[in-house]
Amino acid sequence: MSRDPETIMRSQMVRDLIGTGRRRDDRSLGQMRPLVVETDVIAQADGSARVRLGGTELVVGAKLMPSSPYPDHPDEGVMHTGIRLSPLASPSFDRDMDAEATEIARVVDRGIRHSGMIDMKHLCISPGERVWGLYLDIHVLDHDGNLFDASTLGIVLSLRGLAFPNSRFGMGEDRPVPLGEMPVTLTFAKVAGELILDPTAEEEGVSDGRITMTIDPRGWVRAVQLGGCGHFTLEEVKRAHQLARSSAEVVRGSLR
Amino acid sequence: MSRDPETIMRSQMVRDLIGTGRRRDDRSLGQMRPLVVETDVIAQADGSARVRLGGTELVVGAKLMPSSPYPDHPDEGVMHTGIRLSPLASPSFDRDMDAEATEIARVVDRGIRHSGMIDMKHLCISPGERVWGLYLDIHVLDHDGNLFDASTLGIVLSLRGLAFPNSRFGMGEDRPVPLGEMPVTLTFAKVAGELILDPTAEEEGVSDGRITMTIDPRGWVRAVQLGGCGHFTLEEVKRAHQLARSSAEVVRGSLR
Amino acid sequence: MSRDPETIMRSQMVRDLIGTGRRRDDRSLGQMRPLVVETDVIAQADGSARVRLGGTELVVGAKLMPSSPYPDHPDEGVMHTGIRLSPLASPSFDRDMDAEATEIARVVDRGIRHSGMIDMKHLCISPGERVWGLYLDIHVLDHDGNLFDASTLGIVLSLRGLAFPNSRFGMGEDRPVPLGEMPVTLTFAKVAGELILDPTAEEEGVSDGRITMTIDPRGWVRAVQLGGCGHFTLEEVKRAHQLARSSAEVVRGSLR
Amino acid sequence: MATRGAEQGRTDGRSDDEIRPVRLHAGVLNNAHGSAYIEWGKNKIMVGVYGPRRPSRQEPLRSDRALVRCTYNMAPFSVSDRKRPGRDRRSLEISKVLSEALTNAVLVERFPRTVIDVNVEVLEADAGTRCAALTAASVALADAGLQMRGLVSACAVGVVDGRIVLDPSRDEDNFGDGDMPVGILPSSGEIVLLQMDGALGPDQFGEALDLGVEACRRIHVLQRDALFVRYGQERASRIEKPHFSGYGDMDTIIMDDEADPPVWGEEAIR
Amino acid sequence: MATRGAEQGRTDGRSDDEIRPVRLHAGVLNNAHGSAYIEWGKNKIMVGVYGPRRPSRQEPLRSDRALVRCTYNMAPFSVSDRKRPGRDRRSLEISKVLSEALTNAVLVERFPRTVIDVNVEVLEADAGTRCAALTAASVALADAGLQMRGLVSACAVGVVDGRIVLDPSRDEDNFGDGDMPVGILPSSGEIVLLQMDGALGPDQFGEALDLGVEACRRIHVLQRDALFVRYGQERASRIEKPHFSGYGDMDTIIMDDEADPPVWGEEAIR
Amino acid sequence: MATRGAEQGRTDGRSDDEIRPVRLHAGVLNNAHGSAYIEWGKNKIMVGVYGPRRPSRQEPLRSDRALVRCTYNMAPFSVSDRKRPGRDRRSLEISKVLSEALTNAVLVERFPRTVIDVNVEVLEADAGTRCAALTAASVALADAGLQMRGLVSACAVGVVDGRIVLDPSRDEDNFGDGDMPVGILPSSGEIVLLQMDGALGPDQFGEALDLGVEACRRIHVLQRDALFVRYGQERASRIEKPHFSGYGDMDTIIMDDEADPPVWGEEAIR
Repeated sequence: MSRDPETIMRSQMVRDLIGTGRRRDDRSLGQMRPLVVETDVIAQADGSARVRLGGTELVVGAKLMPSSPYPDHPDEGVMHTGIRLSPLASPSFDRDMDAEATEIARVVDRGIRHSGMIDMKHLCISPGERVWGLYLDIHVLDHDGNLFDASTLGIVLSLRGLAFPNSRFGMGEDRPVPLGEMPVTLTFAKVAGELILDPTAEEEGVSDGRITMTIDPRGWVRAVQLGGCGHFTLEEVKRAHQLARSSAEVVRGSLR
Repeated sequence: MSRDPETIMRSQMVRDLIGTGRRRDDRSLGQMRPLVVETDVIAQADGSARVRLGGTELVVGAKLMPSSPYPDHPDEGVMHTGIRLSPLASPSFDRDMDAEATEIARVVDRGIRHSGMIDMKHLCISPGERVWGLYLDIHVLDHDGNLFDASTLGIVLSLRGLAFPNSRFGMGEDRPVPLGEMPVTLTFAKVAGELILDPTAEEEGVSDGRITMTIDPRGWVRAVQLGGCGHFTLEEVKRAHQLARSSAEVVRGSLR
Repeated sequence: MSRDPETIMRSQMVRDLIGTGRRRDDRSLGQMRPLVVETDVIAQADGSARVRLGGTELVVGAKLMPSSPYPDHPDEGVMHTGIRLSPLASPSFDRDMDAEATEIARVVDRGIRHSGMIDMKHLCISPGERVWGLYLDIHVLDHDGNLFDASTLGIVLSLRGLAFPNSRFGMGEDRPVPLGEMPVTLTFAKVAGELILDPTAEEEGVSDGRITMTIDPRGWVRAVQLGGCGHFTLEEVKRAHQLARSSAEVVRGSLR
Repeated sequence: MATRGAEQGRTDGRSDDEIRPVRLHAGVLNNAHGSAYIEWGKNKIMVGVYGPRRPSRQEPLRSDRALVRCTYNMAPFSVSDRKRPGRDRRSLEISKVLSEALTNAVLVERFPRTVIDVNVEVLEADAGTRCAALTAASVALADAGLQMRGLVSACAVGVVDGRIVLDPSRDEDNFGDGDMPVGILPSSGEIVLLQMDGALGPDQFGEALDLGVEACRRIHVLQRDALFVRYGQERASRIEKPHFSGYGDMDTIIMDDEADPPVWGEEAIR
Repeated sequence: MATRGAEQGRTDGRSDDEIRPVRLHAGVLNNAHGSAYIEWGKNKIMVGVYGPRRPSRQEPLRSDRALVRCTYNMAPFSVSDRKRPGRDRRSLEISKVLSEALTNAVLVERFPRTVIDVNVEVLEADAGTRCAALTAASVALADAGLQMRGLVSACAVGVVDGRIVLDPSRDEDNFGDGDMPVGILPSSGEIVLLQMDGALGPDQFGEALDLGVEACRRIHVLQRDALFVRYGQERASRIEKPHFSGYGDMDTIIMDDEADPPVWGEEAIR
Repeated sequence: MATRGAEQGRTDGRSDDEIRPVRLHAGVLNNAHGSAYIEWGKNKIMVGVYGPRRPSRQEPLRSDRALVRCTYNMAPFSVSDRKRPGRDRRSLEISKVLSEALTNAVLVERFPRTVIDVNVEVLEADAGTRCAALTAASVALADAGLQMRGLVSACAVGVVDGRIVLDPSRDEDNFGDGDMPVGILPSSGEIVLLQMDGALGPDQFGEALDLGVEACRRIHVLQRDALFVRYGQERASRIEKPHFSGYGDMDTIIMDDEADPPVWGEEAIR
């Protein structure tokens, strides 16, 4: 955690560059990194996807297992989102990452859950008795920043093509899970007073905070999370909101 | 854990004073600190109390939840006593306090259990199938010694006014839980060869041991625990017993 | 973990001696240490044994408890093997021994399981509903090497005389558990290019690896485990196999 | 300020921009270096601060600043069904966002290689615990005499039946359409806590944010009052300090928007 | 000594002040620095001592004395229903009271900044394990050659049908009205272990205590005998040392109140 | 080499001495110091290596060599029923045997007082994961530029219907009579991984072992090819490196016994 002169100089350089509207990888401040995606990569999962967002890479596997409903929602399935920040994904993961992992999983979960992409009532098998448990597990393989956005993308893609595994549990034929429209998560870091989209790990390291928003197809906000000891002015938050709405459309368009 | 000269001198002063029959807070050796109590402080609990014994402060919440009986006691409720030594209560709680917490919870539990203040058979709903689980949770907010006595007081007061929450579980109207007489727990520290009642944290720190006794209204001993690397002569233990009996009457009288 | 000159010299001496075909306790390279056994040492267990193999000592207790079968094996009992490397057994056990303990328990379990000494179908009470759970717990009291072989011996001996505790669970009279022939586990360490049977802790400490084999009465191999950062030539492994077969007969004969 | 949406009514009779009654006391514990107790609606929360100090266990420190380490814990009896003691995912996340928000409040650069422990104990929970905890925690930090950039003030905004309401109650939180806790540094106007889940229309987001920020400024007044009571008049002695329930002599601060608060610079505390 | 209450009888035929048969051996393990094995009724307990030593994990030490760290553990097969391996609340409490009692036995001031580990393994349990463990543990500490203030001797007192009885058996413990483990330092007469739960009338408490202390002194004789066998005659070699079961050549010490024990100062061991 | 037992057939149509298709890539991760991705049948496994380095947590190191610390972990979605995240007994044992085997591969004496972390993530499991992991792990160690004694190559041998077969599939593993993972250092011919459970007749053991060792040598060719692709031609850039699925431009190495592998000394890597 000590900061040697080289690191300090390098941080300053990253900041200075962004102050002039440029980034080390030649992106504009509001530009996402190249996105490479692939679905159905894990045969054992009921839905899966692999996402490479710049140097960040992760795999998501979705599994449906018969489960019990919560007593206060007898006609709804249950959903669990987990994430593994594998030590192989970053040298900085060589320590307890529980708080970071929990935050990411919960923020991403809230965005998916509230967007209505999956109607939990569709996961009901027999009200009050048996429902589908939907397990969404994110497995991070390479960490170069912005795990929030990549995770939501991975989940959304793993849900596309998700089928009820009825045959595996002797419940008839498999059939597709009805899906609503996809939400998009967008994260901005604040560096040198600028909001930059889709920050790298290096940019996150020099930032004065992070703000993450999940936007549904109608442009509604479904989840927000400010983090990284962030301090944003009211105007910055509102600007992030505007930028998130327009960026969400771009991402959505590219994945349609 | 190293002891600087100032600490050593201060400890010696505390000891010397007690050797002359006096204490730093001007109490007599057999005197308890001022006791301030309040009940029904937590609306979410089925019974609750707050106790301030000198500089020691804690809150107890009692909750009744439907539960399963133990196979060997099908017609009795189950009772669980827990304690949280919150790090906010003392700078010395900034480490693993499991052993200390467990000892206090178990000793206090034994005193309550054996005193018959609650007849476990009264907590039976349907023999062998369903009973009430009584959860007694002690939450320590400020630690200035003698958590044993304050905890028993807190539990006893939280039980007064405890009602079966039948309505919450669709089992008819709430009704009060029948109670027997209250036990009192008294703790003595041995300092400079003297037994002092209700020791402060400072007095505990310089003591040669601690002896805790729970006394029921008939004057019977219901629980005893010697601790703190204590070494007591036979006469000292018997004297503690006599002092505990008379002090129990004083406490009982003041809370009637 | 630092190695002082004395330890290095002592290690060299042990190696040199073995290089000339001798051992510090005057055994030949293929000789086991004196074995002292006793059965039915724990009245609370359904089967038990104590084994002293040279300076290694352990107690095994076997318990049968009604349990649920695995869904994919509805007519078979379940078996669990555990081991406690108690800190009292060795100064080196004053740390996390989970990996070591798990390896021993699992290797020994595989040897017992595959040898067919216990037919899991004999542990079925009511197919798909209720079976016996067989708990084999190894308790190491003194560690002087070769816990694998001593553990298998302890389990085998605790199984002899194992009876279904029907009466304890209101299921009629106790009756003996049918047993097949006993497997024998043999462990060799590689020191100075030689394979030595039944290594002591000191010999294990200077070895270039360990190979453990469990042999059934027909001479079939039932479990193998190479360990201790071992590197063995193909010929060494085959020789270990031959030695294990002949040694198994010796052990089996001595325990008949 | 105009009372918005009062015509529709809320379950507890508040107007849409009305905060539940808040009582806040500083310096309520003996041992903690700083402490605060807050009652906010039916929420009851105690906060105790220790530090800056060296941790007793070996752990990574920062060479350039103090680590603010907030631990949010709920008492087993604080909610309807008894909560199992111990850390869960929700409390872990809340601990993290509170730690980060409070890092902005303290001049952490002045205490390198130390830890500042902020222990939050929720004794009773009734929606909005994280905002109440954050509000009390920054008062506890001030009570500990730490050099601060400013207090952090927090309040949640909710969406109920499509309307933006302030400080949703438990019912409104459970059956509402959205919840957005907001925490600001009133001294700079910066937002340091912001979470949200549910549904906020494109225009509602800004409206909700404005309302939340405005509410935080109202909460800030209460925080300054609590510190004034504690330090301005010194009428609350260390022994007979205010406590968290209905003692006759207790100093109770009922929220009152009209009151003219005493001028108080929390940056200069101690 | 008069036999009390023998007329009423006990389930196992003992008189009220009769201790179950005890067999105690010192120096039974190879690796442990000191060890003892005790059979007390059907209890079977092994104790091994390591130290004084520096712990391998970093942990808080005391600059003025050694930490005596007792770990009480029950084997899964030691009780009727298999016990799940691992620490539980009961064993945690027993470990704590045994650690504290044994701290009185050792001259801990002579070994500052070290740890003395006392590992207790209960192989079979039949009521009274903590007294049996404490009795064996202090013998194991003496066997380790530690400088001691004295042995600790322990025995429980119970209440059955209103009668004070010594060393209650499992049935008497389960269905009795009270249980009071007592441990003393016979060299000074001081009580260092005392727990109790159940019901003891105002006069019974003193009576039970007297009986317990007297029983501890009888146990003390057995402890000295065990150390005498181990060190006085040296007839038990390291290799052929006594063990915990019925070997023909084993040195078995059956409790015998009439025996005149050898004079033995346990303070001078090694 | 003669095709053994092909007449009886296997569930997936392979001959008895046929290995499932293997695809192996080195240098597939950005952050890890070294990495490898393997697809072996339906197994999909990623390995990342960090080190030699000082661990961030305090822990015992070796003064004479590096500690190779392999952590084998299965993704929750890697198997038919979702696996609960976290360490279990099986993964603990596999981590231990892989750590020990890989210690033989690295010149650990050159990096005293350090740790080399080998993280194995099983993304999809289909029998034989430990052999696939070991095969990929040694390539990842080479990719990290560590000085090595040699690669470790591994393959399992099974017994199905009394026949010795190579590389059993999941069905063959579940319903077969035995499974024997074998790992060797091809540079010296030494066996460094050997486990077995099931039943192998006195003569079968040697036969199975011979077959396993021979298969390891075939796997070794693939490992060298993967390193050749990565370092020999440099056609796989850091950015456009091969990945673990069906991209058109991916460098896929399909196992081919007949191929004449490029001469490659893995001892000299970097």
